[in-house]
Amino acid sequence: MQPNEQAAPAATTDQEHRLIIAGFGGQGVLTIAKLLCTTAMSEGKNVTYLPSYGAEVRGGTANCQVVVSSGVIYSPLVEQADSLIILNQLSCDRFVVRLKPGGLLVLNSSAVALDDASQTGARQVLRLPAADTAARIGNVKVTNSVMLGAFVRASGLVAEEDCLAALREHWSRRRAEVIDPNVTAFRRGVELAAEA
Amino acid sequence: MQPNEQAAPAATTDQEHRLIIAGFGGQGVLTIAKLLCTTAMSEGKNVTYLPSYGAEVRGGTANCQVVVSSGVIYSPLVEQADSLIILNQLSCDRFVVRLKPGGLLVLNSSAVALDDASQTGARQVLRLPAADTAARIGNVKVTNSVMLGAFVRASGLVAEEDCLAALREHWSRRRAEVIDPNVTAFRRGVELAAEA
Amino acid sequence: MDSEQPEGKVALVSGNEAAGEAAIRAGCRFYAGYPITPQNELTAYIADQLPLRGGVFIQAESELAAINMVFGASAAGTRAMTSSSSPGISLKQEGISYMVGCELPAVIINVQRAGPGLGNISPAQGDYYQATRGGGHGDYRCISLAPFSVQEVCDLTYLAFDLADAYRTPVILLADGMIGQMMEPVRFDHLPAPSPTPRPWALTGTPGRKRNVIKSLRLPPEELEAFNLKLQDVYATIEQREVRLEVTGPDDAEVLLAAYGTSARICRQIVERPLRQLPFKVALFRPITLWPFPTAKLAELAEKARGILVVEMSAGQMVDDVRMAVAGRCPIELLARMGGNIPSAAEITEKLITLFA
Amino acid sequence: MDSEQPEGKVALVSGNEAAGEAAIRAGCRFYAGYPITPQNELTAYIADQLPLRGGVFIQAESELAAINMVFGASAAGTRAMTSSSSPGISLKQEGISYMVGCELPAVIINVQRAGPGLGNISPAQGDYYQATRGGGHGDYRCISLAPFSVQEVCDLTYLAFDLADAYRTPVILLADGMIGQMMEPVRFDHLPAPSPTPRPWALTGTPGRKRNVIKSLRLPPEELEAFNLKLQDVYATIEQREVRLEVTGPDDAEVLLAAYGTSARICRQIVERPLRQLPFKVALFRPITLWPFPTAKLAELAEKARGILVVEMSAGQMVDDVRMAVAGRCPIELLARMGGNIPSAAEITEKLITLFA
Amino acid sequence: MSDKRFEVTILTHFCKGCGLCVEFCPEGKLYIEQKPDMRGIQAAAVRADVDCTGCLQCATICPDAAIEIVRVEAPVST
Amino acid sequence: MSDKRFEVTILTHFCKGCGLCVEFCPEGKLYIEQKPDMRGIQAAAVRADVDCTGCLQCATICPDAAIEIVRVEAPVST
Amino acid sequence: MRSGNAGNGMGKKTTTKRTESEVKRVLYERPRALLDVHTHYCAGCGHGTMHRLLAEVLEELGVLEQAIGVAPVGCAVLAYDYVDIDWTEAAHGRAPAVATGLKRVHPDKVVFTYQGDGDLASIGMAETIHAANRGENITVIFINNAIYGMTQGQMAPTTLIGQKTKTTPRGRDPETTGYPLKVCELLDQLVAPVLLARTTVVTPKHVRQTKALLKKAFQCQMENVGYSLIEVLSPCPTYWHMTPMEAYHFIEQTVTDSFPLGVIRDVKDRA
Amino acid sequence: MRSGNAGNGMGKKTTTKRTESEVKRVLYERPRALLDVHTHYCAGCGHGTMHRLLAEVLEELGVLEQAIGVAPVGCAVLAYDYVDIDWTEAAHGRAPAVATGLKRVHPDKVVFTYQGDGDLASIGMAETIHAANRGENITVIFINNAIYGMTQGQMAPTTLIGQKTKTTPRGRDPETTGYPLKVCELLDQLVAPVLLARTTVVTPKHVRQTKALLKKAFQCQMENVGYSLIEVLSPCPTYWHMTPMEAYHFIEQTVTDSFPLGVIRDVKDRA
Ligand SMILES: Cc1ncc(C[n+]2csc(CCOP(=O)(O)OP(=O)(O)O)c2C)c(N)n1
Ligand SMILES: Cc1ncc(C[n+]2csc(CCOP(=O)(O)OP(=O)(O)O)c2C)c(N)n1
Ligand code: SF4
Ligand code: SF4
Ligand code: SF4
Ligand code: SF4
Ligand code: SF4
Ligand code: SF4
Ligand SMILES: [Mg+2]
Ligand SMILES: [Mg+2]
Repeated sequence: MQPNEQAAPAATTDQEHRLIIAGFGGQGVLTIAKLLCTTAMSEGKNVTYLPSYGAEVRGGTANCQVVVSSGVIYSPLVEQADSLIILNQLSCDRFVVRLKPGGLLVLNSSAVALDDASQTGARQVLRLPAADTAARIGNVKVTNSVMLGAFVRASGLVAEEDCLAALREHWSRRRAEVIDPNVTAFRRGVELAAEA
Repeated sequence: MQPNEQAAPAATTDQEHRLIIAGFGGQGVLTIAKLLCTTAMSEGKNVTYLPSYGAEVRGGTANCQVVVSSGVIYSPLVEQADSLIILNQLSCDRFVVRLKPGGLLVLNSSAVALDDASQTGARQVLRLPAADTAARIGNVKVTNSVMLGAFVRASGLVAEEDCLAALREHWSRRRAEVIDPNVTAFRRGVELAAEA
Repeated sequence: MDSEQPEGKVALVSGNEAAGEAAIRAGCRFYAGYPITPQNELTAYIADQLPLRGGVFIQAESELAAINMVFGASAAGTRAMTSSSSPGISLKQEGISYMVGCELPAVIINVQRAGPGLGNISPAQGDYYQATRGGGHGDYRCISLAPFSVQEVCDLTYLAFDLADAYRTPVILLADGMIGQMMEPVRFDHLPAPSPTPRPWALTGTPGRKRNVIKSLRLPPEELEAFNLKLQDVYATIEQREVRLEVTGPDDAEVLLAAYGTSARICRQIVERPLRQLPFKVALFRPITLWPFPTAKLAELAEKARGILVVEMSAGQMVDDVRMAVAGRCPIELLARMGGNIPSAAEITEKLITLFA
Repeated sequence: MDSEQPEGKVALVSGNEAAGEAAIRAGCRFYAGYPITPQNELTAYIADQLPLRGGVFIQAESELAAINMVFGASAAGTRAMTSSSSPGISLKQEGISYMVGCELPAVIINVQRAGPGLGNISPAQGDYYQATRGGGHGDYRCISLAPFSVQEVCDLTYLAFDLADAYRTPVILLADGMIGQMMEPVRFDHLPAPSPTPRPWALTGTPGRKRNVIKSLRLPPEELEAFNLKLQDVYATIEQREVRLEVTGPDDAEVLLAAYGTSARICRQIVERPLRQLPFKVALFRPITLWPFPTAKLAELAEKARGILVVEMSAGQMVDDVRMAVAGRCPIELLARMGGNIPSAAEITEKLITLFA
Repeated sequence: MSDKRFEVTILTHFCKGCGLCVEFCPEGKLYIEQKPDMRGIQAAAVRADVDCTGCLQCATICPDAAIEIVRVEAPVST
Repeated sequence: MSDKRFEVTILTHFCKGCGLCVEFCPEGKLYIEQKPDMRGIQAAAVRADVDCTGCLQCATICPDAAIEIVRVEAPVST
Repeated sequence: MRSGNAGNGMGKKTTTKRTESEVKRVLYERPRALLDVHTHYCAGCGHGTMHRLLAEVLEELGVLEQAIGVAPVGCAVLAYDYVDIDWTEAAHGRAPAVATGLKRVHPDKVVFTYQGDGDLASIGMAETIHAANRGENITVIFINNAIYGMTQGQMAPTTLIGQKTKTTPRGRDPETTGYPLKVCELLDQLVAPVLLARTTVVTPKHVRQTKALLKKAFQCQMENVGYSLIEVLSPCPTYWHMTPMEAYHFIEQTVTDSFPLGVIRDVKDRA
Repeated sequence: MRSGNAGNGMGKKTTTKRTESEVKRVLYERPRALLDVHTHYCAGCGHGTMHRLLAEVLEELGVLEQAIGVAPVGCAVLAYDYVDIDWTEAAHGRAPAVATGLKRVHPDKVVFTYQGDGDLASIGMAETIHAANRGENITVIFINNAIYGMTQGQMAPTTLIGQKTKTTPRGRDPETTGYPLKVCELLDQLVAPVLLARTTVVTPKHVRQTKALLKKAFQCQMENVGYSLIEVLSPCPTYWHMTPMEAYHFIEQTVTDSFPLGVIRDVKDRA
């Protein structure tokens, strides 16, 4: 059996994207990861989602390692990330070294300062005032959706509309009243990335 | 290291005597076994003493497997006994098959009926009205000393005086007031065996 | 897992949740457990779902109580399960030995963490000995299944209940923190409706039948030996019928990787999508049943191999079974990571080259 | 044992009592235990003697409490011991794993009985895996000593305390019901005065020093891995220095008996005082340390042997270590008795002839 | 009292000779045998010369359910 | 009251921004920062324009021992 | 299914004379559910009495075919050899957990544990308290003999102050081993239990009272009222080193000072 | 041996102005024994307050160098990283057994356990009761937050009826899980304990009372009076899903209904 053959049989030329999403507990890091995964799955791709857990969670950073692939995924660990989505400073300090040369770095510039981004060797560094943007939308809690929208646009990993559908579905089963601000935030993120 | 070399180094031609002492719980079976062992030790021999234990003890029979040897003792289990000292009927039924052909069988005939002793193949069958004798001495509890005295005389395994010394020593550290009746009982046992 | 999954759909589910869902689908109607990381999502999933689906969930006062509640539920004739992680599994050892002595089926999930002692909550494979050799007292074995993906957690959990029934034995699913926490696409709709074997021995009250007594006390040594011989017979049957393994890679591999669970998943990459070209052919030997260990197959492979690299997230425990299977046929090497570290494809590749190039 | 034994004298003592007396003479000043047959005389002896000789005896509420009291006493810097029999030792597994993780010395005596489950109280050797491979969680080993006479119970109990100190590890004395219950002539007067190693790590309050913290929690995997590597280093040292064994019989033996404890005692007779003349020469390989197992010596002997008969009072557990040591050098056979039965010299002889004549 | 009486039976097989029935019988109907049986037990026994009142004290206290009590009545002719 | 006053110090490093000190200060001397610091915490801070009475409520309730209070007195010339 | 009347034709009987024309009514006979075997208990041991009462009560309540017993590890480990119903063994101290599993699966059956003081109050204390606290609808028969009988006479949590045992060779010293533990009073602090009572078996009157309490306890379960525990002060002549009668007197005269008899809680009565 | 005054020079300080000629008296500062580290506790967590009080009390009693702490498995597992004394860890629930071993070896040291409600009252119930029953001369600090914090929010034995947790997703139902367990009242049934009290830390007044009780508990030990247990109703804002202030109010207004505050036993006072 393949590690995840149920979902999609192994392809010979696999396209694989490995990313880390990290931030402060409560910033919605795991929601970003889950939405990316379900979107990718809906597009027929394989995914793995590996959250940090346990003692690390409390009051510290939350992070999630995600792999999206057209083929089999072996290690769900992301040692070298194709992309980083970073929501707070501590996470930035910790994970920026894990970015592959030529990778994509998406930063919540409302909370993260990274003076010399060139050292990271990133192909693109996207600095989004995500928290400020969210605050302007009227709900700081949608910061993560701003980041998600921007990442989806910048990476092209999944289709924007698929991701929006997943986002709607996600919140409809939880708190339907926050669908709208999240959709707005996602769209704003897409715009910000497009503008960048 | 030899299994019990501390006590006596291995001899090439070992004299070994294996015996089982069995009776009703409370009949003093373990005391007989201990006195035989300490006496043999005092005479420079090796011994092992293996009591039955646990659930078997309660209300059932008590038995002890004893090996006395001039050399190393390997198994302390007595599968084939040179001698049996039997204090009650249940023990007789159970252990009589373990007597070696040509062995010595000492029975407390006050409590044990063994109609056809010839089947046992015993060299000698000693039937002692030990409980009745003890009752006559004025203490049924000394039944075991009658049996011990008779066995020592009949087997010649240890010297009578050494055994009497061990018996005195044993009771002096426990209940000095019963030394005398036990000594009397032991002597009476010796006599009964001599008469037989 | 968000909720009961619609049929025919692939869902994004963690290993812990997959175990919970698969157990319920396997007809498990009793679960008792005590919280411990990294398996809490399993307990939480069952706590939420089982009562809605006709079963009983109990948060026991301890792991000891949990395994003994499972003992009771199994004695009552229902499919029952408990789960925990390493320290908690240590506490269940007496209970497991009793269940073996009483021939009671049950499924026990160990989402391993790193030890010894409190250690930490990161993934590890340090409980292999305990699982495969009976960490409790006496001579017994538990069938031990080692999933390396979330889908396999689902499938092997389901299988575990059937094996437990078939052989009237506790079955251990030996996962680890990574397998438990990781989410992957999983489907459940291929699992058949459960078919628990009849339990004429169960305690149900006696109307219409003679009484049943479930016990492991066998006072006469002959009786206890007879029971042990019967157990050994069952084990021989299991060893004959229930060996499960997977070999990946070329038939004419010169070098073998031997690994299970999380570490096998990493090794697999080296066989199927190597980081760099190796100057020899490599195959992966992956036991799915740790006990019964696929001894015969490994012996056969070893015959042709130049060497074997065992990769474990422990100081080397499965390596004992490899040694016994190989019996000197070829050299055996070990790559051991501990403390919650997962070996990387890079370091395994490195080691292979150092050893065999 | 009737009371404190006068120096220079050989006394008739049971294995259980000998362990108690030797422990006290080794400087053990703390004992916690919970009653269980067939080791009750040990607890009773300590209950009577230890308080008179400056130590603490506690009847704990359970085996779990007992091992954790010993944990506390050892952390406090005193030589400490617990004892039990098989089911009770299963309950101590978590605690033992914690003691390893905290590097705490202690002596644990297991007077084995037959299992699994409640089983019975007759002698057995079914806990070999548990003792030698760490029945608890995580990667650890405990030095395991296997006496085959009451005198050796005395000597090895004394030694156990020194080894525990030297390597800061729990040490297991693996006896069985026969060794525990049997009385033999024993002397104690050769035991030197105890010399516990200094314990700068112990908890004694902090006047004049920095605080000490005793713990097994090591959250970062790197830290926990480093600790595990240190443990493995200690184990390597132990494997190098502490192997103890005894070979009896001719140097040019064609056939080897391999056995420990009670079963070795029976095997010994076949070598030294055979029931009948055998058509081949036989020697006995008797490990005294079960872990570290005398692998090198056995490999050397196997080189010259036609075959090995392993005799165990279990379904065959030590046989795994024999297999690994022998690594295919010669055939290995097993004579396994279970349920509390002790193999007889006759049946071993029989088996030898069937196999090797 | 003239047309009924009570029969006490000791199920010797179950009796362990604890003597409790003897102690608790208000009539002195029971006693302990002098001679141990084959199991070594000195069992309880019934005195023929004492009347049992059927008070059940003995059967109630016996830990081994070794006592049975029967009321025997002469048939009433109605 | 004229010759003594109280100084409150928030040890920001230890502060977790729980806001309990703010709630329990009877004088309204304390408040929570709008902007999270680098750790993401909105720590407590001291208002300059309010007098502290040294009642210790804040320090007593603070779960993180992040408050220190000092009484400052003018020297008495005797 | 059940083999006829257990008391008949067994053993050697010492009977008074019989006449042909008489009418006989059995006033007392061995309960049907007591199997035809000699128990392993010592002469005068309270376990015997409690087995008998258990058999009588289950029979009188008509639930022999619904009953499932959980036997302890202790002298009563072989209880299943004596009472003719479904039984399971439990590991030492874990009977309440095992009973919980059984009862939750079979809420309509009559599930009980039978436990000694070491089993219930020492190693099994956590299971005891938590089963009681959850209000498991089971019946607990608690045999308090102030000693570990099975392992040949060590201190139990209920051992009296000054009592000599194998592990308190100089008598139980409260300074180092604490005081006799009162289980009923302890459980009385919990909300869920419905019947908690302490009784004994050392006089016929006490035996009758104990039987009534035991019946009530099972009735609580049958009516889904909830958890009940009946504590029985039970003689262990052997490890008290007394004759049976001495042991019986000792309970009446001494043990009851430490363990007062009575109904500690009865919610059913209250309601 | 101990590194100077912990409170000095730490972190960024927001201070009011100073003048040269003034005399300063410190009214409150971080206790010396509290190490200079940021704890891992959530904002508003009661563990923090109790660590502080522990440090203050040991310091004020002058026994920092005699103290040996036993840390639990629970959120307070890292207690040894915060309070500068000798410490050991204990396996989950076994702290009373570990403390027993320590104290019996060092009767002259001040030995205490620090335990959560899961640790002390669930898995460790047997050890808790038996250490108390033996009257071990130790001090038990019992943090009752009605939840398993460390494992992220499961039911504890002390969880309130109706409280939603990860294992009671529809609220704790007494029918299946029983009622909140009152440890002090339970232990009050034992003879040996000398001080049993329930308190909280949700207002400054309560904090002061708690500190006084804690001090008394240690004094009991220092004067060899015996076993003491201080139960602290402690907020877990995180797994109660409340803000710190909501959690503090919740204790005052709701939790104390199930767990009344007060001194349940004080033998010292009585004597
Ligand atoms: C785990 C475990 N620990 C200890 C034992 C040994 N053991 C058997 S019964 C028993 C206690 C018996 O005392 P109690 O429960 O009071 O029952 P009693 O025999 O007095 O009726 C003990 C300690 C065991 N079998 N298993
Ligand atoms: C044997 C064992 N079982 C379970 C766990 C997991 N575990 C860690 S802490 C804990 C309970 C924590 O709750 P509590 O004692 O109330 O402390 P809190 O975190 O609430 O302060 C559990 C179940 C463990 N480490 N070991
Ligand atoms: S009470 Fe019963 S067991 Fe005891 S002597 Fe009388 S009949 Fe026998
Ligand atoms: S029924 Fe009463 S009178 Fe008759 S024998 Fe029994 S106790 Fe005595
Ligand atoms: S109470 Fe303490 S931790 Fe909370 S905000 Fe105030 S200073 Fe910060
Ligand atoms: S000491 Fe009193 S007045 Fe001053 S800041 Fe604190 S709470 Fe406010
Ligand atoms: S030892 Fe005691 S409890 Fe056990 S059967 Fe004998 S009298 Fe009864
Ligand atoms: S989870 Fe709860 S108990 Fe644990 S640190 Fe956070 S608030 Fe405190
Ligand atoms: Mg008892
Ligand atoms: Mg808690």
